[in-house]
Amino acid sequence: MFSHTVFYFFALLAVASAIMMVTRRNIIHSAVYLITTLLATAGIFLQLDAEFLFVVQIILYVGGIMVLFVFVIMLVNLDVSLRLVQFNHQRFVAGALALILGGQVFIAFRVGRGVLPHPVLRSMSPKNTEAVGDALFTHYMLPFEIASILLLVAMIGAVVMAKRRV
Amino acid sequence: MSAPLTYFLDHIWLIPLFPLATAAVMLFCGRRLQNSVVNLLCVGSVFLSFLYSLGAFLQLTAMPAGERIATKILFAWIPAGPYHMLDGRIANFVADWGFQLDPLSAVMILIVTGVGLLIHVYSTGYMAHEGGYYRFFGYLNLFMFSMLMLVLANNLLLLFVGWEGVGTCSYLLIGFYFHKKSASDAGKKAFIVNRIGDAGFLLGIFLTSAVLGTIRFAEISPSLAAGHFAIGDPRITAIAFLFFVGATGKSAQIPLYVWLPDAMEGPTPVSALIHAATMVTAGVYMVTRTNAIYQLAPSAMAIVAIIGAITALFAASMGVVQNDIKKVLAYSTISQLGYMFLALGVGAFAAGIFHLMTHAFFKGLLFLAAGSVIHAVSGEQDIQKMGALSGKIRKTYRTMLVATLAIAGVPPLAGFFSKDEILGHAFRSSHLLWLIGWLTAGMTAFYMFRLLFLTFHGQSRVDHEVEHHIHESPNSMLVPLMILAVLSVIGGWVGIGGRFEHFLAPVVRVQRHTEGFHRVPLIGQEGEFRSEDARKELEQELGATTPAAPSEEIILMGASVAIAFAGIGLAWFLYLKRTDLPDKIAKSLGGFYRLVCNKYYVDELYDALFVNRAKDLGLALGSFDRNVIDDAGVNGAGWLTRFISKVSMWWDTWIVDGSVRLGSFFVYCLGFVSKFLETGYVQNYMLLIVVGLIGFLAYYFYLAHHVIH
Amino acid sequence: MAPTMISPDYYLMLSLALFTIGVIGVLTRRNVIIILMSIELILNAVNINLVAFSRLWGDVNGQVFAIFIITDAAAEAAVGLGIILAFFRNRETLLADEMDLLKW
Amino acid sequence: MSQLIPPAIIPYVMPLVYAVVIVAVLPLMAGYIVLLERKVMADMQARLGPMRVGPHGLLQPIADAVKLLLKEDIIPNDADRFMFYVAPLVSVTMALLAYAAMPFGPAFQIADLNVGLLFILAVSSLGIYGIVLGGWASNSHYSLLGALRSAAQLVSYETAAGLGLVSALLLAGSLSMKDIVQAQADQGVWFILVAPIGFFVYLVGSIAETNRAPFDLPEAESELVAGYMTEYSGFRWSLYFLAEYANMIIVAGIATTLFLGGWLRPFPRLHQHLIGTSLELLDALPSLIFIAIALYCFRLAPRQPVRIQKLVMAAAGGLCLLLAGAMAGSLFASPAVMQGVHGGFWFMVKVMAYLYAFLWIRFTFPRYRFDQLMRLGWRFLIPLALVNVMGVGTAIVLQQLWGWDPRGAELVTLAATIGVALLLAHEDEKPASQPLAEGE
Repeated sequence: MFSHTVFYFFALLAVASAIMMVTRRNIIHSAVYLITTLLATAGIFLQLDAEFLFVVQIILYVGGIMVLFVFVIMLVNLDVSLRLVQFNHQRFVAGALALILGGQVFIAFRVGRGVLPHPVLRSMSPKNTEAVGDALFTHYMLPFEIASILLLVAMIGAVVMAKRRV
Repeated sequence: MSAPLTYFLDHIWLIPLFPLATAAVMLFCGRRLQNSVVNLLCVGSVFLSFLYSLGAFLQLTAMPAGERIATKILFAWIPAGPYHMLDGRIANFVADWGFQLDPLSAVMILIVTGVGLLIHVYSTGYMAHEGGYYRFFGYLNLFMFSMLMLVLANNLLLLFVGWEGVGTCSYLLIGFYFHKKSASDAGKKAFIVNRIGDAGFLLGIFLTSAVLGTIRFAEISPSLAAGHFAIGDPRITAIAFLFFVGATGKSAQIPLYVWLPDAMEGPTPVSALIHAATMVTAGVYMVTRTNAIYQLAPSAMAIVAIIGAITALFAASMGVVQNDIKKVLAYSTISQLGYMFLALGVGAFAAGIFHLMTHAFFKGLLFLAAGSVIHAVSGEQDIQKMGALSGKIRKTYRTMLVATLAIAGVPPLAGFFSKDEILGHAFRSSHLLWLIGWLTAGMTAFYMFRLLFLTFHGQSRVDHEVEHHIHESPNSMLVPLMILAVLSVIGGWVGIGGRFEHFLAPVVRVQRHTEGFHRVPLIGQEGEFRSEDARKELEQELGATTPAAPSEEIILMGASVAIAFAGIGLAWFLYLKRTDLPDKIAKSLGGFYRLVCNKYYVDELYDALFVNRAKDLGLALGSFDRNVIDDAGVNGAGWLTRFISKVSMWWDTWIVDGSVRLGSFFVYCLGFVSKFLETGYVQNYMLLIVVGLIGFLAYYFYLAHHVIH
Repeated sequence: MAPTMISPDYYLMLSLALFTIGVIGVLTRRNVIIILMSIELILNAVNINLVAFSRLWGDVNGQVFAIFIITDAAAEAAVGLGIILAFFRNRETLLADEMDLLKW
Repeated sequence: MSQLIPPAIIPYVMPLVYAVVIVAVLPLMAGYIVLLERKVMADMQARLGPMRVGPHGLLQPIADAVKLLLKEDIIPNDADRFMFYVAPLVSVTMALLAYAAMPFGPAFQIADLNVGLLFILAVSSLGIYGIVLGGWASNSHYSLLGALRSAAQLVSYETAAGLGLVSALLLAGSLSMKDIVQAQADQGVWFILVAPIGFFVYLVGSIAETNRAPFDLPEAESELVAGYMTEYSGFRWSLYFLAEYANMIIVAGIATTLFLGGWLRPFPRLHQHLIGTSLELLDALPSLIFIAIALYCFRLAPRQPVRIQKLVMAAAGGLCLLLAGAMAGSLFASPAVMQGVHGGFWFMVKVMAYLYAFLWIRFTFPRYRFDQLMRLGWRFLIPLALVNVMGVGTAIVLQQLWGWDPRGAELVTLAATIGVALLLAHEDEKPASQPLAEGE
């Protein structure tokens, strides 16, 4: 049905472009595919009735973080990097281990599937933004402040790192 | 009677203050001042002090004889609190900054400020061409301050402050020409010798406060009465003796007189003021001030009398052969001081003070006149190189003649009265002492006139280049001479009929119980007023005016006048009539003459006995310091430290560091094994993380499996 | 019958897939920037889980945590890229296995 | 009609229509904005501007469009072809996507998201990728530098502009565009009056976001030929162009909605009725304006040199008359229709006014240097916007706690904000240090 269609669309888009992102030789292309993945994720958020998070995902992730990535990529982009080997010496064992990890988690999901309750569609407050803001500024006040301080520290650190003459 | 005015009595503390202020000005910023300003300030301040002293004196005399005492306590200087006296009683020690004016100190401040004022004026002329003008006057005013503190103090400790102050000033002024080695040596000598006496005096003060429980003069007699001390109590005797030691130091008595002749190195006004008129009489003043103690210590008084007598004779004999004009005067000063102590020793305190006063007049005059002479002959001091000056410097000659007559004891001049008083009391107490004093009087007349004749009469022996610019001194020097001359003439008359004694009586009242080795004559019949009532006793004393035995008085007077004229005649015969005789006499008794000429080798004796011993002690201590302290102590300690440090270094290197190195070696081995994990590749670490995750998950699966089955 | 949502398993599977791909990227790629981007991918997978479960439980806590995670992602990206810039300025390379100053 | 359409898709019909209308009309509008721009520029430079094509160049945009479509499409060698294709599409798509939440009128809105404003910001911020990827893909230094500059510029000024908007959000208390306009209607005041600083900050920020002078460094022809568009030509270039002007309209719409009262007519509280009727005098304003323009056109028509131009001018006048009639007629239709028509009219008027301000600024100010640009953004606008947000918050709290008059409270805080602004400006006169993120 409709929501299933939406979900499958976004999910397949996300996974496919994620794979592309990991395998591209050109960093810019990887970035673009990552952006696609993120946008697809945003779509999934929307499909999960999390409008606010949807917008936040687009503004922060796509519009902020990824712009930063692209920016830096353009600053440091080297044509020689296109001709290099893109995977390191431990690629086979690493890939195998990663797959094993995924398999384990998959097994865990399969085994523990019965644990989750029957997915009844609980009614969420129509004003998702107000709800999130309310939770964020009342119950999660301290974490919010800590996060803001984290951002401040990160900003200063980034400035110090990126300045020409440190 | 109406309450007398007490302004000056309330402000006696100002009297020392004026000289102190100007002294401070002089010594701190005097360099920039004009001489005229210096004169104005210093002489002015002394003049002010003199005015205040005069006012205080008058207001004191205005008071009824009984309570002629004014005390002004500024503040408690050393409130040290309670302590145990020797006999176990509790006393409260307090030394306050207080002034006390009674007839004795009134007389003293009059002498000090009066003579001091004259000598200041004289100095403005005498020192006019000297360098360090402001310094000289600064020292002089500082001396005035100290001397006034000394005579005005109301307790022993404050008196000691003045005592040390005058000592310091005398040191500074003797060494005024510090560029002359002899001068600075003389200063040091005076200072050191004084130290000995001062040590005794200080011990005396300690002992006083320990025995009597007070150091206030006003409380000494009461506490003596309270202590019920027997006559000749050893503690009291000890105190008296120690005080006397101090007095010998300050007043140049045997054995501590040696500094005074050398002190003549100082400028003549200084010799006049300090070493004739005031400072050297501090001892006399002090003994008089503490007479209450002495009267309980007959043996101490005996010592005082004997020492004084011997000093008088001894110094006179040395004065006979001196050729330095100032040295002669110095020895005469010593002998006159001996006279005073003789008086004190026989209990004639008033007579002693009386002689002190007259002596201040004529001896100050003598010194100043001598200074004028030296000034005239441009610095020459040897009387053998003078003579026939009487015509050239007439005024000086006249004044000096007056002074010489006065000291020789020719009536009716000052010296006659005072010396006669002393001889009278001495005769009544012991004939031997009288004999010595009598002889001394003769010798005094002799050598004083020898000095006079050699200086002013006979044919001139002055060098020629000096000859033709001999000149009279300026008025600033002559006026004081004349004033002092007048005083030397009339100064003795205050003693006629014992008025002086009556005035001093409240201070030097002779206690009834002083019976000892000598018979102290009571004014009036003995033992009559053994009453407790001081006033009645005083009235009786004042009532009794006439001396005990007029006939005896007359005889003694005649004897002393006779010996005086004999001395004068002998001097005339030897030094004007038969000028060749002295050398013959000298040759005839060569050894003795040489002995006397060399001042009985006393200085050499002291050198051999004390000074060199002290030097040896210093050398011994020095070698001890070098050898024992430095070598054995310091170097030994250093060597020991180095040895210990070597040992600890070995320990540190091999044991401590060794263990550290061992540990680090183990760590190194471990690290060598584990470093192969540390590839430096981030992704290796991530891989390890993943491996760890896989391991955990597998473990959980294992657990879950077991939980299920 | 109450309206049902898509079973959370789907979202779990999706996030698992993204997570695994991210891990592979982190482990195998040599380019530091791609490693960073893979990390972002992993965080993203986590976000999907959180939001899915917040939907399942019908409250917003999961979304709040997702927001926190995005914040951390931003901070991490800023600092990481700064480090990369500095490093690139010194070494002229972007390859992770040439950053071996810590090597023994 | 309702029989013809299955009820399931009923709610999707009108948005579809709106979308079609917007996509259809937007290029035209863009073209005529260009004409307007050239005319205004000419006016400000005492010239006539385009006069040949059509009366007073009224047909110039169509001519330009035709020319662009017919131009040859050049793709440089070893450019990244895929990116080169995609980039313009990205920017124009994102630009158009933003219209989805833009309320042209009470009803004229594709979708009223309750995160509408954020949605618009998000989507328009995605427009960066079009520029950056295009600049990168065309493999030219000019393009790359332009792209980097614009990326840095956009990222920096998005912050400032967003913070500027926050003040209006605080006042409205909602993210849905419709609610925001409604809030202004309820409070009876345009938010520009209570938050002027926020409006100012957003004005500057939006100029920078749309890469317009004096912030047009990405395409500073004197330095880097045409910035990221250097290698583009023909249709792709016109796409970029379209995207730029679409963005201009977007920011203008946002400003209009948040600060200028959206579709509300001036003095929404003022209900002065025509005597005897229920008609409000102010509602007659649009018709009168159009009638005035029509009369102007008719007066100009005879003076046109060529007959065809006479005709066109007369047609324009007729069009205006029609519009005036529509405005007047809508007064007697149902209130919804009246609201819609008038609302759209007022909205477009405000947007045009905002755009006129853009042009005005463009022709008035010289271009900034890049470090000056960055300094202005980071050192002046952002602190100012922050202080402004604090001020508005304070004002609201004062109003809620002690019932202060919001205007009074806002005045109090406005003073503080202006003080901070002066302080910042003063300390900004000192020479700046290293610019924060310089591309090269």
